Formats: sequence, structure tokens, C-alpha cells
Amino acid sequence: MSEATVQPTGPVLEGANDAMLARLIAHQRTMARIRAFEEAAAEAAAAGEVLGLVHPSIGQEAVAAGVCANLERHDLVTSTHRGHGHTLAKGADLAATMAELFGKASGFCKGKGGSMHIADFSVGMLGANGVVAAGIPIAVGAAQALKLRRLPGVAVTFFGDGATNRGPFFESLNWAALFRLPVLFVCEDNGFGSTTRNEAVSAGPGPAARAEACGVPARTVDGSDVAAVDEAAAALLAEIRASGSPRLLHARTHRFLGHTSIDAQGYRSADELAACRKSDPIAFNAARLRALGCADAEISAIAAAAGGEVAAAVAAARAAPHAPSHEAFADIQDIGGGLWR
Amino acid sequence: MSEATVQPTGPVLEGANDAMLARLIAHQRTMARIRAFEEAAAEAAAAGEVLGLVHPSIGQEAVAAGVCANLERHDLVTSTHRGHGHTLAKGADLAATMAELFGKASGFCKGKGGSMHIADFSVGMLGANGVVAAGIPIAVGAAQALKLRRLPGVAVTFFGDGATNRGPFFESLNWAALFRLPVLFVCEDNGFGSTTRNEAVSAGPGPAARAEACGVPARTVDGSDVAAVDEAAAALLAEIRASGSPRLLHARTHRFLGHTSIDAQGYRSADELAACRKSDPIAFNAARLRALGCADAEISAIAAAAGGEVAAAVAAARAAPHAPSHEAFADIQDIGGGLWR
Amino acid sequence: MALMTCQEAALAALAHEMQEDPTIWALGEDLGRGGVFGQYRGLQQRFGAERIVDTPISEATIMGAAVGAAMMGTRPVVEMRIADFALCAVDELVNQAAKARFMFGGQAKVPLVARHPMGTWKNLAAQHSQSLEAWWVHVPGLVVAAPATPADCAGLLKSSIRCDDPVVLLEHKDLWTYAAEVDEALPPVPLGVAECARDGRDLTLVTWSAARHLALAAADAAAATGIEVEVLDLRTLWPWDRGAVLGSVSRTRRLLVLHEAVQVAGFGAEIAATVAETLGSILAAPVRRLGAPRVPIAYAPPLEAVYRIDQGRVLATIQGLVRG
Amino acid sequence: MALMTCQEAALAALAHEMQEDPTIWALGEDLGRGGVFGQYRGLQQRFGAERIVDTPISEATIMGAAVGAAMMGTRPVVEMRIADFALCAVDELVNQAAKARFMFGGQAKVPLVARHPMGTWKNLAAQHSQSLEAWWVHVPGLVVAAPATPADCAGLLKSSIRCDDPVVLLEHKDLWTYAAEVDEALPPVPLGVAECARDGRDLTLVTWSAARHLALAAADAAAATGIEVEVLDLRTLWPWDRGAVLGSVSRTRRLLVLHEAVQVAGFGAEIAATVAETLGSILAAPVRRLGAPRVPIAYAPPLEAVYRIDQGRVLATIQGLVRG
Ligand SMILES: Cc1ncc(C[n+]2csc(CCOP(=O)(O)OP(=O)(O)O)c2C)c(N)n1
Ligand SMILES: Cc1ncc(C[n+]2csc(CCOP(=O)(O)OP(=O)(O)O)c2C)c(N)n1
Ligand SMILES: [Mg+2]
Ligand SMILES: [Mg+2]
Repeated sequence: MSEATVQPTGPVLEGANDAMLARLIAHQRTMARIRAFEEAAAEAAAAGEVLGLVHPSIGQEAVAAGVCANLERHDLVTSTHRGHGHTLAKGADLAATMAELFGKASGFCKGKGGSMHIADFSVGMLGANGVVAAGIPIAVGAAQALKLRRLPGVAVTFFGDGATNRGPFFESLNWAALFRLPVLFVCEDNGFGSTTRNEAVSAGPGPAARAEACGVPARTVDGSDVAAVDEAAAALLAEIRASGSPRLLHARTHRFLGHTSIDAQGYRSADELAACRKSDPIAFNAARLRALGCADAEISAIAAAAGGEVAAAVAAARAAPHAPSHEAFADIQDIGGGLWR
Repeated sequence: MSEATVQPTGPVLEGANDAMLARLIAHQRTMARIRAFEEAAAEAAAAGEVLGLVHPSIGQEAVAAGVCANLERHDLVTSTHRGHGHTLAKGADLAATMAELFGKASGFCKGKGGSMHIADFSVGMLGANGVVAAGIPIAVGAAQALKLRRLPGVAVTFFGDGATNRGPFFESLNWAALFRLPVLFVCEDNGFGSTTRNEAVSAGPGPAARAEACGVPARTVDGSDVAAVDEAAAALLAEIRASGSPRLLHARTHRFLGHTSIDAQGYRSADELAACRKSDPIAFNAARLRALGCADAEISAIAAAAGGEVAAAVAAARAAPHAPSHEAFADIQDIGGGLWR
Repeated sequence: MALMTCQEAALAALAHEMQEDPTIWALGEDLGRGGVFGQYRGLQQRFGAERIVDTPISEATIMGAAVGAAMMGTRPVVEMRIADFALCAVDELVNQAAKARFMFGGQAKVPLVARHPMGTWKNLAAQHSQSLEAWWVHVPGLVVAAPATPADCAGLLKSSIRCDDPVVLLEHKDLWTYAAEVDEALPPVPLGVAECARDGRDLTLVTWSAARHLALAAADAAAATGIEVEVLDLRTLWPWDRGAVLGSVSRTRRLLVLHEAVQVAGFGAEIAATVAETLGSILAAPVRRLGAPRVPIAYAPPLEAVYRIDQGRVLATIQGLVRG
Repeated sequence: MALMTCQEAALAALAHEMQEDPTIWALGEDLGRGGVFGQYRGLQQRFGAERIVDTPISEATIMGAAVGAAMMGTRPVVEMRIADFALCAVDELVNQAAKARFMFGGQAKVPLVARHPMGTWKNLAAQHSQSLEAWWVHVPGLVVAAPATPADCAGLLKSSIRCDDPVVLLEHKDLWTYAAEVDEALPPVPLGVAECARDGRDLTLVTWSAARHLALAAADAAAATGIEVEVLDLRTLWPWDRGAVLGSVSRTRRLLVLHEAVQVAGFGAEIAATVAETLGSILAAPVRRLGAPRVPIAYAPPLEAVYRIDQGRVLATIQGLVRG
């Protein structure tokens, strides 16, 4: 959203106080770090330093930031192929995340996973996933384990609009409702599954209706407004923690770049892209911060700090060694692992 | 329903005329044939003449009869493990159906399939299925082929309440709605998936809500009342034929016997079973026929004829030969079939 | 010692493990009623519905949820009801359970047991009778076991539950009611160790699961004709006991692999190929496999019989190999 | 003759078949945009959205619907996008497509082609790089093909589409841009027939898919050391060309099977076991396999490299077999 046209409204502004301002600034920081990370990752992919496929979440940062701001370290997250933002927002070390994209030994997965399998179990980030919708039942099961072990915590599963057409999504909704599991389903609806528009492949009224039909109450929110996401996630998580039963958050958002960093988006017009870039969650929140009296300098300092942190992470990742090749035979299985035949 | 307590009501009675009476008599005949078939199949299974597992549809006959009465020969059906009723109602030869259960060469599948894989492609019955919910996408694809080939016809897919918790059910609903395919989804809700009560494994408001959330309009009907099923199926099929898009029929019904013919149903009380047997679709329709002036003798003649036909089929199946063992190497594949290694 | 069926032994083993370790739980359809084969009988009453979980018919989520629960400090026992239904949950087993530990660089382990009731039984036909052990052995990350006796059903179930890897435990449907003497303590049986079920000097017969019993019967028949067959029951298919097989074949210089599954690309090919590669130059006769023809499994007994290997064929093959 | 890539050849072949037969259609994700590898480029514009169908991300239903549509007189070409995602649709392929014809006693045929883009490419890691051909060969009812050249990509696609059986067509992701001379008519290549890609008297090297090119390079290197290797590209894995393999090994008396997939329980085991069983007594050296170690495929190049077989290893193995 171009800054001149931003009209921040809603409950956040009315009762604005210091705590709220601090929270919005924290969101801004989270989103700026994700943005800078994604830009650097895409650049490194173009340079051939990051391999495989990179799926940037630029434009969608408010969903990761707004949801994860409401999570404790012991809460759990499962993610998708587009998982850098969730990883950082959940508190994973940025440098180790970048190192994983570079395939280095200092990466969270020692370079075994790469972008599509990024994970940091130490902060409850249980993994990106290369298979659409596959993280959903994993989160549901993780929540079931928490419940069985009488541990506190919720499991949040992020997934795209495209994932809502796969069977495991529905099965998991029914399962979580049935067993009253503390799960927050978060549909990041960017309107596209790869190069195909969601409306071309999804029938019916949408993810929220699908959730409710399986017994999971749902809410839809503007996923480009981090405060709105924060508020909705807070409310749903409070319901989950109080009732022990699941909820779904449907966040409408925008993917600024292509499906992967090398997708030129020939299937979207320049006008459409320009329009969608107007819903930039970072610019929108910046405008809101300004309206609340935050100085321009403070806001640019946030972006600059993020840029600096990411640049350092890239430099470190670039310099770091790969794991030795015998690592390819480790971490497979205790019994019968590491055998050639 | 004990005959004294039957209170047939509704539109069928009000405008009752000869055509309606004839239709109800036809339903009675269909249901009587299914009932007699299932009783004989269960008996033959107990005697070790029919092998594998037999899943009788006794108590559920009105769903098969009421739906299939609205189908043409070129319309298609896919079914479940509990598929004898659908097969007969769709017009398959009863003797060849029984012969298949006996595993004989004269069976529809030459004895290769048995009860769980009964099929008669000549009447559009595209197969029972040993995998819960697997028939659903097959029907959807069959409908897509009809549409692509500009052929008339609808595909009806029968499935149980238990199947509504499997992913392919949801995926298929979305798919059929999206591609506007002529599919009638029929959920035969007998309240049980094997030995487990549906309410113990299904969350949310039920199959109709699930369908609507995926863009498929739905209706719920008393599946023990064949006239009600007939009327609802007729209406939905008319909508499908007119619009070319799918509908779901949710029929509440009762399974009188166990999940299989050898399941003694220890998990249901005698009271519950007695109560459910009160909704006998055959007795209910018989009472309605009597109320419409049909003679007792005519009604018993229907049952007697069905019994006779089934007895003859059993005798023929018993006497028929098995296919020669080289048949085990046929009907596999054109290229590379019938090879040992 | 006591006489127990495979079902009784496996049930007792599971109950024992659940008693010892509160993080063990089981999930699948109709477990509250005891499971299809009685292998969970009484456990829900004893351990509650939170640990013996009756699930919806949602195989993908049964398996997928187990992956998440295993990563989060519990040990799920996943009941697939009939091995063929596990085909509704292959992404979850192969792309998720088997690979999670590696993909995440060792951050997570996935200690689950996927129980697959396999094989032909009661003429259940093509969608309820398959033996797909070769598939799971091919997948890095999975342990695969296939017991044939009550002692091994119990002992391998215990070891599988205690193992930190995802284990596919192939339990043969036709063996649930098979009874034999067992040590009442039902000791764990180590994964990866074959059992020499019969000593012999003339030929090594490698087998597993229900085919063990066929192998032993054929070996007895062969003994009556003067041929002494050594029968090795692999019990674990991955890792398989190379040492035991190669050691035995080094002595007998003859190998026959016998299994119920389709022979083409069956696991017997791996054993035969390995032996041929390793000991090919010392063999007294070419290696040999006996498995099912590559046909779907028919319903009618005379057609289903084509899929089964009978004792006469095993005996004739043994005699052919030894007498040339 | 013309120079074409595998992608161009396969695209032209599909377009040709669709032009000839209106019952052929394709379904999968993003086909309207040309498919992930451009193998559908321009086809939706040409044949319409009803015949080049952009589907939801619903692999189970993509495959399941294809089964129904194939039984009802059409020939669906099923795009699985990446072979690993086919694991979301295994019931539909194995329990339904492969078995329907048999279970129903021949009442239905299931003429579909399941296209599985297989193998390692662009460091896509453990969930996007698998080679699971051994699985599909093990399943009665399926035909399995794995072309390695533009001519075979086109010719086997044509034959697969025309075939009345369900065919799993394994198209290697790393070959889409591989170019070679082809007959512009792109003639159908018969299923079940191997190609002798190189004559030789000293050793038979059996291979398929991308490994063909590695095999030929290693054979050239071996020739420089005086060893003449015969390279057989199986092209179809079921039915595989037993005659060609056994005929060649009868002459060379040495067998090496080379494939990209995990060696343990890979399809190489079937070839090696069959040759050992059939020709074991005339071999000059034990049969030998070269496949990947049983590890998930890592992302980082030095770790992924462990999964790959390099030319040096193939050459050394050839030399070891021939020179002893
Ligand atoms: C089961 C499966 N099918 C297909 C793919 C290929 N694929 C990767 S991402 C993607 C689109 C996913 O769309 P959506 O869920 O909306 O997430 P987004 O990419 O928009 O974040 C597809 C089709 C896959 N990874 N897994
Ligand atoms: C995928 C799959 N899971 C489990 C089974 C075992 N099974 C056969 S029938 C059945 C119950 C099905 O319930 P429902 O769909 O309500 O049909 P009903 O038996 O009541 O007619 C189960 C669990 C199966 N055949 N396939
Ligand atoms: Mg999307
Ligand atoms: Mg039911």
C-alpha cells in the first residue's frame, strides 16, 4: 500500500497505548527480518548459492508475524514449502536458517534439508514440508502428544489455500475437533497454488466453511494487516487454550513474487501485481506506526537492522563449511542405518 | 417397524394413483430381492460356501432401491464393500451376482472378485470396492468421461458414513463441483463404521454440511422410507441432469446385522437392535402398500418370488464350476500379463 | 513355558510395554473393540481411550498424526488394520516418517511402529491380501520386521516399540491363531537377527513370515529323502542378517529363498542377488527364488491357489538344487 | 532427423496422440501453464481446458478419477508432477488401477498413463528426488517404462497411451533438457523391448533412465582400456526384455546392473537374481549391481553426491569384473 493512501483504522488505533505500540514495533521487526531474509534468499538462489527451489513469502509476512507473536517457545509449529517466515517468526536463529539454505554444516539440518525442510526443534518449529498439506496431520499428532503427556502448548499448522483441496486437510480438521486437540489451523490464502488461481480449483465458500463443516470454528481475517492477524490469532488461541479444542484462521494475503524465486509470473498482469503490492503488510504497519507517533527514523532503523543481520548471516553462511560427506550416512536410523546395502 | 404402528404419511399417500402404486410395488420387489439375497449370502457364508467377508445390507435396502429406481441403464454406479444391494437395484442379474459370491466361473467376475468386488459393467455397475471411499473418485472420473465424450448419464456413488472421514470423499466433492460433473453422492448413514459409532469418529454437523462446504448442494432423507428416498433422489437427479453439477443425498438408515455376516454385534444392546429393526424399510413399505389397498397376498407373493429366485440362484451357483486355474493368469494386462516372472 | 497364539503373545507384549512406558499409545480403527484380530483386546478398558484410540477411517491422518506424536516424545503404535490399507498413507510413512530424522539433520526421531497385517487369509482377494515387504525395505529410514512365531510376534513387537526408528511390522493375518510354546516373559527379540529354525548342511533356505512354516515342513520332507536343509527365518528384513545368510550359504553352497509375496522384484531378489554377488564363485548350484506369480490375488480358492506355493513345489525345488 | 530435447519430443508425441484420438486427455496441476517441465506447453490453447485439465492439488482424486475415466472409454494421461507426490495416490494406483481389470474378471480395462517425473535434479532433497521403479514393477497389473532419450521419451509415451493397461511412465527430471537426434515422425517404441545402446563382448551392462548416459560414458572409458562393454537400456521395466538380457549375458558371461535408485531391493536385484538363477553356472564372474546407498537424498551437494554413482566407480567395477 503506498504510504500516502494508508488509512489505518480499527480497534488497535483507538485504545492505542505504549504496550500496543511496542507490539506493533515488534511485528515490524519480525516482518522486516523475514522480508530481508527472503530477498537475500532469492538473490542467493539466483546466484546459484542456494539450490533447490526457494519459495519466498514476501507479501505474506504479517501472517507469520501476527500468529507467532502469540506463541510461547513450547508451542509448536508445522509449516510448508514456503516456510522461512514461520521459522523466523517462531524464534529460530536467522543465521542458522540461512546456513541451512546454503546447505552448510552450521544450518539447522546440517545441510541435509535445505529450504523446503527447514526446522528448528529447539523453538518448536517442527519442519517445513515438501509435500503440500503434509504438515497438517503432523501438527495434529504433535498436539495429541502434548495432550497425552499433559504438557501445555498448542500446535499451529500453516498451510496454503492450495492445501485445502487435499484430503489430509479435511481428515485433520475432523480429527482435531473429535479428539479436542489444541490446534490452530492457519490458512495463508494468497489466492494461488503455484501458477493456478485458487478460484479455478476450489469450489464452495472457502476454508472457513470447510473447517466449520468438520466441527472446527473459524475466522477470516485480512492477512496483510499484522494487527488484525495478531488480534484474531490471540482470540482464537485463547479459545483453544481455554477449551482445548481447535480453531481455524483464514488469512487472506498476497504473494508478491512468483511461486518460486525463479517464477516470473507471466500469468499475472502488471496491473494485478501492482494492485497486490499495495497491500504490503510492512508498509501498512509502518504507516500505522507513523500515525501512532513513531518516528520515520525508528522505522527505517528496523529495516536497516534487519538488512544488516541478514547480510551478516549470508556472509557467515557463505563462509561456512559443508558437512563432511559421511554425514550423508548419519541421522538415518539407529537400527540398520548407514549401511550401503 | 411393527406393522400395527406404521403410520405412512407424506406426499406419496396424498396424490396416490396407479403409477405411484406400481412404483411402490416395484420398490417392494427390489427390496425383497435384496433382502432375500443378503439372507442367503449370509447363510452361505456361515456354511463356508461363500468365503471372504460378506457385508449384508439388510435394513438398508430402501436406499439402493429408491435411488436406483431413478437411473437408466446407461447411468453409472460405484459401490462399497456392502454392495450387493446396489448391484441388484442397478439391474444386474441376480444369479450371476450370487455365482460371483460362490466364486464360480459364471459369476460376473469369474470368481476373481467375490463379494467385495462385485460388478456388472453391462448395467453400469462399476464395482464394489474393498477400500473405504475408493469408489468415490472413480465415480467422479467416470462422470468426467461421460462429459468429455458428450454422453448422457450420471454417476452415482454410494458410500457409508465412515467413508465421509476419508480424504478422497472431500477431494471428490470439490472436484465434482469444480468441474460441474453429473455425480450423485449417496451417503448411506447407518450410524456405524464397522464396530464404531459414527458420532464417536465424526465431528461437525454431518455429511450434508461437508458437501455444501465443498460446493455440493445436499439433502438429508429418511433412508428407511423408500418413497422418501425415491422422491429425494428423483429431485436431486433432475437437478443434476438439468445443471450438470453434483448433488449429495444423505440417507439415514439402519444396519440390522453386524458389520460382516459373522459379527455378532456385542457392542449394541438388544433394545437398540430391536428399536432399529422397527425401521424395517420393507415392512414400512408393505404397510404403506396395504394402506393404499394392496392385498396381503400380493405383498407376500413378492417376498415369495424373491425367495424363490434367490433359492434358484443359490442352487445354480452351488452347482456351477469354478473357472479353470489358468484363469488366474488372464485379465491382468495386455503387455506383460500372465508371466510368472 | 506356555502355549500361546501369536495374537495372545502380541497382545501380552503390547500390554506389558504400555504398562512400563506411559508414552506408548495405539491408534487405529475399532481398537476399543479389540482390533480386527483381537490384538488389542481389553486394552482400552485397561489403559483408557486416550491411549487406545479409536480413530476415524482416516489412514493418512492416522499415520501423519503418529509422525507428529512420535516427534513429540510419544511412541505411537499405528494399526493399519489390513496391510493393503496402508496404501492410503504412503506419503505419511515414506516421505514423512522415514525421512524426517534425516531431513531435519537429526533434530527429531520418529519412534513409531506401523503394524501391517499382511498376506493371504480367508480368501479376501486382491485388495486385502498383499505382501509388500519389498517396498518398505527399499525405503531408507525404515526398519522392517516380519515375525512368524508367537515368541517373535511378541519379542519383535517389544523391540519395535522400544526402537527409536519407524518400524514397519508385518504381522501375517494367517498366523494370529497359530500357537506355539513361548517363554512366558516374552523377551524382546533383537531387530536384525535371523533365527536358524533348522540346521542342515545341504542347502540354505532363507524365508520369513508365514512361509517359515512351509519351509520347515518342506525341510522335514526333504530330510526323509536324505537332504538336510538349513532354514533361516530372517525375522527382520531391514536390516537383514547378512552374516547369518552368508555364513550359512558359505557352508551349504546352495541358496533357496522362499516368500509369499510376488517373486518379481520381491525381497527375495535382494537376498538372491546379494548371495550371487558375494558367493557366486563358490556356489554348487545357482541361487534360486520361490515366490508368487505376478498376478493379483483372486477370490475363488482354485484361482487363489495359483498364488500360493505348496510344499511339493518347495520340495521339488530343493531336490533339484541339491541333486542337480 | 532433427535435434530435439526429451521435453520437446514428449510434448510433440502427446500432441500427436491427442490430435488422433479425442478420448485422450491429460489431468494434473498447472498443466494449462505448460506443466512444471514444459511437457504440456501450448496444449491447453490447442485442445481446450476440458482435455488439458488443471486440477486441484488432490493427488488421490487425480489418480482415482483417472481410473474411473479410463474404465469409461477415455485414455487419461495423469501428471503426477514429481514422482514423490505419487505417494499421495498409491491406493488409487495399486489397489484400484492395477487390479480393476482382474478383480472384475476382465469387464473393465484401465488404459491410463501415470507420468512420474523421477530422480535427482536441482538438489531438491529427500521428498522430490526419489526413484521408486522397483515398487511399481512389483505390482501385478502395471506396465512400467523409463525412457532415457528423446526418441524413447516420445515413442514410449505414444505406446503407453495406446496401451490398454495402466502404465507408470518414469520420466527423469534431469533429462527433460537432454537433446539428441530423433526421427521426426517420433515413431512409437514398443513396450517390453530393450535397446542395445552399445555392442560389446566382455560384459553386459544393463541399465535404464538417466543411468544409460553414465553407462555409455563408462563404456567408452572402458573401451579405452581395451574392455568392450555391451550396454542394454531396458527402457521398459515391466515387462523387461529377458531375452535381450539373457542373450547378451550368455555371450559376455558377465553382468553389471546400474541404476540410480537405492540398491537395496531396487529393480537391479531382480535382474541380477534372474541372471544368477538362469545363467549362474556359466558366468565368468559373479553378477554385480551398482545403485545408490540406502540413504535419504540430501540437499547439500557434497552430501547428495553420496547418492550418485560416478563414472569412475562404474569403470572400476567394470574393470574388476572383467580383469577379476
Ligand atoms: C502433494 C503435493 N502436490 C503438489 C506439490 C507441488 N506444489 C508445491 S507448492 C504447490 C502450490 C501450493 O499452493 P498453496 O497451498 O496455496 O501454497 P502457496 O505456494 O500458495 O504458499 C504445489 C502444487 C507438492 N509439493 N505436494
Ligand atoms: C481405507 C480403508 N480403511 C479401513 C477399511 C476397513 N473397513 C471396511 S468397511 C469399514 C467400515 C465402513 O463404514 P461405512 O463407510 O460407514 O460403511 P458401512 O460398513 O457402514 O456400510 C472399515 C473400517 C477399509 N476397507 N478401507
Ligand atoms: Mg496459495
Ligand atoms: Mg456406516
